[in-house]
Amino acid sequence: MITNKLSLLVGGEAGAGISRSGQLFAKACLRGGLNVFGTIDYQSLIRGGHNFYTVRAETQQVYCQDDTVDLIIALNKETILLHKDELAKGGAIIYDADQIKITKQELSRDDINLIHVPLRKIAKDLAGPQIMENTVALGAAIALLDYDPQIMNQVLKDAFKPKIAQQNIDATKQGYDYAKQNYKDMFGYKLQKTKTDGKQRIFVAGNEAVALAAISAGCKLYAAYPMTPSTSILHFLASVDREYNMVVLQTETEIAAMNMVAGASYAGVRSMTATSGGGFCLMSEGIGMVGMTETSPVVVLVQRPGPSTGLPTYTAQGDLRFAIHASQGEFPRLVIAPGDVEEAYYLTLDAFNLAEKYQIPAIIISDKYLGESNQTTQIYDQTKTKIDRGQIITDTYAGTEEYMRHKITENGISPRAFPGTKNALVRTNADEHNELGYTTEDPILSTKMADKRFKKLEALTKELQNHATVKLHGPKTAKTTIIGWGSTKGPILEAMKILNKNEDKVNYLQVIYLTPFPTDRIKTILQSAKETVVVENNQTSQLSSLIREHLLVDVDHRILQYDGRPFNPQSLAQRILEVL
Amino acid sequence: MITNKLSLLVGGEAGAGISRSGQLFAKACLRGGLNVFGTIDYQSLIRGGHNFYTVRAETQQVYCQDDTVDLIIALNKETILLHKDELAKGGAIIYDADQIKITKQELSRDDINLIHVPLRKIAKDLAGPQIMENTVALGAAIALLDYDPQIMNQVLKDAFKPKIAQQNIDATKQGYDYAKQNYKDMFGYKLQKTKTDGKQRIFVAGNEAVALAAISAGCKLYAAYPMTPSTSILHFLASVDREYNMVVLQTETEIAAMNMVAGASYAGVRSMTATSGGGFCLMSEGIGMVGMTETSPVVVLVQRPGPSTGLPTYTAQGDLRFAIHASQGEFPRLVIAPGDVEEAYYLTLDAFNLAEKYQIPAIIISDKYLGESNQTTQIYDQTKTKIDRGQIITDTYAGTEEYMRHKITENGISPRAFPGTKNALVRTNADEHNELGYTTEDPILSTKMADKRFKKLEALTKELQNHATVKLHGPKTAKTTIIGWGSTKGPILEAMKILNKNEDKVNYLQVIYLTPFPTDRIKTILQSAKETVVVENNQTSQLSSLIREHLLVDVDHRILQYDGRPFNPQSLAQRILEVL
Amino acid sequence: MVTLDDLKTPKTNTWCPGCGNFGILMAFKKALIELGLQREDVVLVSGIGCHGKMVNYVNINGFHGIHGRVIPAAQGIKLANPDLTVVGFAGDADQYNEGWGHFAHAMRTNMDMTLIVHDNMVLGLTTGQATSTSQQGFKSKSTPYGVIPPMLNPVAHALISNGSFVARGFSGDMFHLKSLMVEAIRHRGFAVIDVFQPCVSFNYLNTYDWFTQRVYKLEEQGHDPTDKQQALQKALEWGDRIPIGIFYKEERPTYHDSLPHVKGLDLPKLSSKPVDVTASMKEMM
Amino acid sequence: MVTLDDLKTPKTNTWCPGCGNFGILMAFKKALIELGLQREDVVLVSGIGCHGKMVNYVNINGFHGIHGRVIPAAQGIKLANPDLTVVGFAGDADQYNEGWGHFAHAMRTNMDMTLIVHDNMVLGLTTGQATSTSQQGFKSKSTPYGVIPPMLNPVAHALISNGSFVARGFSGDMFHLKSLMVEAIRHRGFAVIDVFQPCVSFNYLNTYDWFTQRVYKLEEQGHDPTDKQQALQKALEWGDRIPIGIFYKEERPTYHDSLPHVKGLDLPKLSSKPVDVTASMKEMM
Ligand SMILES: Cc1ncc(C[n+]2csc(CCOP(=O)(O)OP(=O)(O)O)c2C)c(N)n1
Ligand SMILES: Cc1ncc(C[n+]2csc(CCOP(=O)(O)OP(=O)(O)O)c2C)c(N)n1
Ligand code: SF4
Ligand code: SF4
Ligand SMILES: [Mg+2]
Ligand SMILES: [Mg+2]
Repeated sequence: MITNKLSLLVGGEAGAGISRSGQLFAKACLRGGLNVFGTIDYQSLIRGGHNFYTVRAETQQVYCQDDTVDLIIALNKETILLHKDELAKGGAIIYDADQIKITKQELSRDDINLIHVPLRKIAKDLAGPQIMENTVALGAAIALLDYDPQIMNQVLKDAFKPKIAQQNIDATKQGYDYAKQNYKDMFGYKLQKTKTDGKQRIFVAGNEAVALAAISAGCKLYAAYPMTPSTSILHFLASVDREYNMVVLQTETEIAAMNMVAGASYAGVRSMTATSGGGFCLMSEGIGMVGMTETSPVVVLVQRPGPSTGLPTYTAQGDLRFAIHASQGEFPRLVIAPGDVEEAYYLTLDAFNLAEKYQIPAIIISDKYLGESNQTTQIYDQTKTKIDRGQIITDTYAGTEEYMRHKITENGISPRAFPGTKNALVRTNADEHNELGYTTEDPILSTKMADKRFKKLEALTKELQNHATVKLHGPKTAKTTIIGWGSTKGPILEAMKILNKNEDKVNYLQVIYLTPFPTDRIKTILQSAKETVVVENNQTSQLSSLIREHLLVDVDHRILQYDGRPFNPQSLAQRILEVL
Repeated sequence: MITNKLSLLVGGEAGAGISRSGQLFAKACLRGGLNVFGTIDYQSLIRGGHNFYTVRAETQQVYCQDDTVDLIIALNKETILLHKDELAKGGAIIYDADQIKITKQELSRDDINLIHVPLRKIAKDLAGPQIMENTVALGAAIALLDYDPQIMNQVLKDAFKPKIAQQNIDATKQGYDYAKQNYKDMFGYKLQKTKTDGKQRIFVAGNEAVALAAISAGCKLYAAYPMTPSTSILHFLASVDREYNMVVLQTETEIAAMNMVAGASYAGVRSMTATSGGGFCLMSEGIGMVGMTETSPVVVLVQRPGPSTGLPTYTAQGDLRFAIHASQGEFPRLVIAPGDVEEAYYLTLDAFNLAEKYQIPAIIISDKYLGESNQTTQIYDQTKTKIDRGQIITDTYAGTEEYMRHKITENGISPRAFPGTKNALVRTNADEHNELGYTTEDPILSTKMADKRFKKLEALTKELQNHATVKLHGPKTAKTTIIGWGSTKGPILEAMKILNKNEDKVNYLQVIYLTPFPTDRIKTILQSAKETVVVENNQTSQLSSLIREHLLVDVDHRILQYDGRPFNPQSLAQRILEVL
Repeated sequence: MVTLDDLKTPKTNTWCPGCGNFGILMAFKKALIELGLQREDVVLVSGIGCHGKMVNYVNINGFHGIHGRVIPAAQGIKLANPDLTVVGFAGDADQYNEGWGHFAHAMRTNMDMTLIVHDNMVLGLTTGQATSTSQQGFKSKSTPYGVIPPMLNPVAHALISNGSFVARGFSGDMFHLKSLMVEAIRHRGFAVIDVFQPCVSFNYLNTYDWFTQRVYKLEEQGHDPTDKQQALQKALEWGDRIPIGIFYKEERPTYHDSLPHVKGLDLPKLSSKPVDVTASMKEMM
Repeated sequence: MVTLDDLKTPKTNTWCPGCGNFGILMAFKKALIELGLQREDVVLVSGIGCHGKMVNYVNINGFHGIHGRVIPAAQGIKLANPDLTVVGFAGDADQYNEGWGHFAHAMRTNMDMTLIVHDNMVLGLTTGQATSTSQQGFKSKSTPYGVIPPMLNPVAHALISNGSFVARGFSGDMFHLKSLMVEAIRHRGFAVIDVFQPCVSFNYLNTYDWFTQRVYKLEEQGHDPTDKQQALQKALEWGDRIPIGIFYKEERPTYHDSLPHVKGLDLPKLSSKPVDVTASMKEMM
C-alpha cells in the first residue's frame, strides 16, 4: 500500500474541463495537508484534441510531475492509448466503458486496473452538463484513494456558486459511491489527510505568482496583448484590478503595451507588461527606449518554443540570449529567471525595486512550464514586502539648480522626479541627451552619458551581493554539479534526489540572475566541481554559452530537450547518469 | 612640397551642399588617377548646424580619413573654429573674409594660411544661387593645389545638366583665377595627375556597393522604410529600378517590409530590405519567421549609435549581439560584416547565394561609417557574378511522392519549389510543421524538424571553408594581433601602416563572418599572437565577448570608442601603442 | 478542374464543432471550384489565430505567416509573382489589432489580391478576449467589466481608405459568402471581405442567431455598389439590421499597373540570372 | 502665469528657416499661455522626425519617445497620472505610417489628451521621402516616378473611429491654430488636430502658397461641428478648397470615466506602498 505518494493524470479533449478537474483535485490534496504539483499539457486549439493535467501529491515537497502516473482519469480513449504506458504497475484507469471501447490488444498490458464508472450515465441522470462527467470521475478517484470526500465537497463549494457546487457535489458523490461499491480496496494507492506545520499554503501558478507580486509591489498599470503562455497574467490581473486600484488593460498590440508601460514609468507609476517570443520581438524597440530614457517598467517574457510561432502552447528556454541582447545599442538591464512559484513571487518584487533604483529595464524570463504549472507553497509573506524606489523627489523640488532628470552623479543614478512635481520639469529623450534631457549630438557628452548609464552597474552589482543571484542546492560539494536556470529547477531537484539516494553524487547550481551575470559566484562554486552538466530546455545550450563567455570555461556535458515538453525527473536522472 | 598626399575638409551648414562639394572634389581626384576616401559628418537636421566632408587623396590606396587635414574649405565660421586644430602645419583655410570675421585670437595659431576668396561676391556676380559659393571655393582649392582645372570641369559636366554645369564651371574658374592671382605658389601641397594601372575604378559608398550587389545578384524586390543611415540604399535602388527590372518600394513600416521580403522569397524572388536599429527591432519577429519557414531574404543592418534613437546620423558597432540573437527560439542564420566597399559588394553576392542555398536569413551588418563613406575601388568584376540558388524545381515537379517543401533530407536542405510550379503545392508555416508544411505539435516530429534546420549548418560550415570568413592583414606573424570587424577595417589598416613603419609590430585579424563564428580560423591565427587588441566602435566590446564564448580565451586589450565617430588612424595607432 | 476532394488535406480539423470558420472554409473551396482555378496557381496566406488554420485545411499553396502580417506577406508574394492568385485569411485581432497598421495602406496600394477577415469579434485561439470589433460592454477574461471603447468599423475604414472592393459576408450564409469570394477574387485590385464568423466557444453575444436575425443583403435592397457615398452610409448601419454584401466596387489602376517595367516578366526566373551593373558603375567614375 | 519667456529653452532651434513647424511651436506656446496652465502640469510627448524636436523647444515636461509611438507613450503617462495635461506631437510618417496601428484605437479609447500631427506630407528628417499623406504623383527620392497610391485621409479616419474631437489646422494661420489647440486641450476626451505644415525643404508641392490658396475655415462656412454626417462630408473635400477648423466634437465618456476604482487616486504615490494580496491568496487555498 502506497500512501500519500500519488501521481494522477486527467486526460480528455480540450473544452472538457481537464484543467479545472485537475486543479480541483489538487486543491483537495492541498487541503488535506499534502504538497502538490500540477501541470497542464494542451494544444493550440479550443475544443477536441488531447489535453492532460497531471497532479502529483506527496507528504514531502514535490517539485514537478513524475515520469509515471498511478491513476488516470480518461475522459476519452486517446487518453488511455497515449498514457497507458506511463502508468505504474498496479496503477488504474478510471473510464466510462459505455463510451470507450478498449481491447486487450490496444491496452497491451495486464498489470493495471481498468475501473469502469458510468460517467456519462451518472451525469445524465443528474441532468447536469456533460462536463460533469469529470466530477463524477473525481468522486470515483477519491473513493479509490480512500480519501475524505468532505474535503472535495468543500473545495467545490468554494469554487462554484451554490447551485453549481451542489450539482458537482452530487456528481462526485455518485462517482464515489459507484467506485466504493464496485472497486473496494482494489487500488494500492491511498491518500490521507496529514498534519502540516500549520503554515498556510497556496496552490499557485508561476504566472499568478508574478501577478501577485506585481500587485504587492505597487504596480498600478498592467498593459498587455494576449499571447500564450503569458495571458493568464492578464486574466488574473484583470479579474482583481478593482480590488487593488490598478489599471489593467489589453492594448491593440504589444508595441502599444510596451510604450505605454514606459510612459507610465516616466510618469511615476510602477508598471508591467508580459508577453511571449513574437510579442517580445515587437517590444524590443521599446526596451531600448527604456534603457535610454532610464525608465523602469518590468517586462515578463514567458517563453514557448520557437522559432517564430513554433509550438505556442508548449514550453522552452530558447529566448535567453535574445532577452539579454534585445534592442540596438548597449545599456544595462536585468534578466532574472525564477525557478519556481516561490521565486516567481519574491524575484518579481526584487525586479520592481531594482528596476526603479537603477532606472533600467527588468526582464523576468519565465516559460510556459513555470508560468502555467501550479505548485503548493507557503503563502507569500506580506510583512516582508519592501518597496525601494531609490531617490524620488516628491511634491516639490527644492534644489537650487534646475532639476535635471539625467544628472550625472557619482554612481550614475539621477534622482527622479515625476511630471507634476513643483519646480521641476522632467524631460527625457530616446535620442542621446544632456542632463536636462535635451537632445545632443556632441561626442564628448554622448560618451559621458553612455558611461553614466553603465556606471549604475557598479552599484547594482554591489547591491546584488545581498541577493541570491545563484543558489546551490544539495550537498555543498559534489563530484558533479548540475547547472540550470529557470523552470528546469523542479525536474533537476527531483532528479538530484534520485541520483543522491545512496550517496552525494551531484549538487545543483541554479543561476537566477542571467544579467548581470553572476560570474564570480558561479566560478567559486564550479571550483569544487569535478564535472559539470548543463540542463536546458533548448537546442543550443544558451546557458553554456554564457558560462563560456563569462567564465572562459566550457561545461562538460549538456542535456538538452527542445520538443516543447519539460524534463521528467527520472529520465533526466537517467540521462545525467549516462553522461557521467 | 608634398605631392599627391592630401586631406581636404569642406565644412558648413547642412543644406549648403557640403557633401556634394566633397564628392565632386573626390571625383576630380579619382579621375586624376588618385585613390580617394571620402566621408561625411552630419547632424540630424536639414538646414543649419554643422556638416563636414573629408576627402583624402593619395597615390597609394587610402582606407580612411586622416587625423589631420591639409586644406579646409570653410563655408562658415564654425568650420574654422571647430577644425582649425586639425589643420596640419602649413595647411590652409579657404574662406570668404567678407562673410567670416575671424580674429587672431580665435584662430590661436599662426602656422597656417588663411586664404580669403570672395566666394559670395563671385557667386553673386555670376548670378548663381548661394550654393555656388562651394564651387567657387573648389576652383580656388584646385588652383592652390596646382591641379588640372579641366578635370574638375569634366566632373561638373558629367554631374549636372548643361546649364547648371556651365554655371558651375564658370564659378570654379573664377575661384581658380582669384586664387592663382592672389596666392600663387604659397601652398605646400600639390595634386598631380598620375598614371594608374589602367583598371577602371569607381568612387562608391558602402550602401551603394550593397545595392549594386543586390542588383547583380538578381534581387527583384527591395522593400524598406526610410531609416538613417540605411536610406541611401532605398534611394539608389529606387532611382534605377526601371533599368534593372526590379520592384523597389517604400512600405508603411519596417514590419511590412520584412514580411514582404519574406513572402517574396517564398514565392521565388531574391529580395532584400535594409534598416537600422529601431527598424531592426521591428523586423526581428519576421526574421524568426524566415528561420522557421526556411525562406531567405537578405536583411541589411546599417548600425548607428544606440540605445534607442541615440545619435541617428553617426556611426557605431553596438548591434552585433542583437543581430546574432534577434528573434525568439533558435535557428541558423548568417551574420556577415563587410569592412570596406569592395567587401560590401562581394559579400552581398555571397549573402544572397548562401541564404538561398541554406534557406536561412542572411544579415549583412554594416554601419553609418561604411555605408555612407565613399572609397575608390576597382569596378566590380561583372564576369565573376555567380548565382547559386541551391536545388530548385522549376516549371514542373516530376517527383513520385507528393512535393514536400520541408522534406527532411540527409543534409537538412529541402529542394525548393515556388508556388506556380506544376504538380507541386508549396506550403510553409511559422508554426512548427511537418515536411509538407502542415502544423504539428508532436514532440518527436518537432525535434526532428528543429534538428533538420540545424543540420544545414554542417554543409554551410563546410562550404564556408572556401570563403574568407576571416582575413589576416599585414605580416603573417607579429607580436601583436589587432582584431576587428566591419568598418573599423580602414582605420586599423592605416594604423597598422603607421605602427609597422620600422618593424613588423602588429598584424590585423578581420573577422568577417560573425555567424557562424569562424572559431577554428581565429584560433589558428591567434596561436601565433603574443598579444591581442580588439578595436571596436562600441562600449562593451561585443567581438571580445564572441571570442570569449567561442574560443574560451580573453583578448588582452580592448580599444573602444562609442561617441558616434569613427576611429582616426593616428590616434588609433597611438592608443594601440599605449596598451602594448 | 479542381474538386472538393482535391482540396482536402490530411490534417484533422481542430476547430470547435459548429464554429463559423467551417462556413468560410467551405465557401472558399466552392469559390475555387467555381472559379476553375488550378491549385498550383493559388496561394493561401494566413495569420495566427483559429482562422490561421485555414492553411491546414485547403490543399493549395500555403504561407502561414505570423500574427497580424497577412497583408505584407501576401503583397510580397504578389510582387514576386503577379500570376498567382493570392488570398489572405486574417482574424479580427490579427488584422484589426496587431495588423491594423497595414489595413488602410493595403486598400490604398490596391494590389490585385483578396483579403478575407474571419471577424468573430473575439480573440478565439487565445481563449476569447475582446478585440476591436467586440461590442461595447462585451465581457471577457481581459475585460471582466465589459469593453470600454466603441467598436471599430472595418468596412467604413476600408471605404475611407480607397478600397476598390469592400464587402461583408456571413459565414452562416455560405452560398452568399461563396459568391462574394468569387467576385472578390475576380476583382482586379485589392478586395476585402469582412466575414461575420460566430465563435461558438467564446462569443456569447454575436451568435448565429444574433447575426441571422440582423443581416440583410445589400443587393436585395437595391444598393448601388458604385455609389461610394451610399456605401459609407450603409457601412455605418449597425443595430437591428446589419447589411452584408458588396458595399463598394470600383475599377481603378492596380499597383502593378504602375510598374510597367516588370510587366510580363518572370521575376522568380530572373532572380537566377546575374545582372550587369556596369551602367550604374559608370556614374560613379 | 506662464509666459513666452518661461517656455523658452536653451536649445538652438535646428528647423529649416521658414519651416511650418515654427507656426505650430508658437501656436502651442500661446495656447499654453491662454490656457493658463502651469509648466509642471503639462507633458509634451513627441515622436521622431523634425516634429519630434518640439521637446527641445518648449520648456515643460517632455518625453521624446520613439518613431510612431506618441500615442501609447502618452496614454501610459495619462494612465499613470490623469491630472497631467498630455499633449502629443507626431509627424505624418510617425503617426500615419509607423504609428498608424494606434491611431484609430486611440480615438476609440478616448483618453483625455491631445494629439497634434505635423502633417507636412513628407518624411522631413529623413530627407523628404513620400508618406501616406503625400499626393499621388508626388516625386521624392524613394518615389522618383511619383507616389502610386491615393493619399490617406486622417481626418476621415478619425471620424470613422469615433474621434470625439477632430480638427485640422494650418501652421500658416498661427492664431487659428492656437485657438484649435486651446479647444482641443480643453476638450474632455481624445482630441486630434492634423496640421498642414509646409516643409520648405522637401515639399515642393504643398507649399505655404498652395495651402493659403486653398484652405478655408469651417466655422466661417457655418459648419455644424456636432453633425457627424456633415463632418464626414467635409473631411472628404480635397482640391481647390480644403477645410480647416473643427470637423467634429462630441462629449462622450472618457476612458477614465470607466475606471471608477482609480478615480482621484494619486497612483504614483500609491506605487510606493506595498499592497497586501492576502485576499487573492485565500482563493488559492
Ligand atoms: C505577435 C503575437 N502576439 C500575440 C500572439 C498570440 N495570439 C495568437 S492567436 C491571437 C489572436 C487570435 O485572435 P484573432 O486574430 O481574432 O483570431 P481567431 O482566433 O479569433 O480566429 C493572438 C493574440 C501571437 N501569436 N503573436
Ligand atoms: C523605427 C524607426 N524607423 C525609422 C526611423 C527613421 N526616421 C526618423 S524620422 C522619420 C520620419 C520622419 O517623418 P515624419 O514622421 O513625417 O516627421 P517629419 O520629419 O516630417 O516631421 C523616420 C522614418 C526611426 N527613427 N525609427
Ligand atoms: S474558439 Fe471560436 S473561432 Fe476558434 S475554433 Fe472555436 S468556435 Fe471557432
Ligand atoms: S525638413 Fe521640412 S519639416 Fe524638417 S525642419 Fe526642414 S522644412 Fe521643416
Ligand atoms: Mg477573432
Ligand atoms: Mg512629415
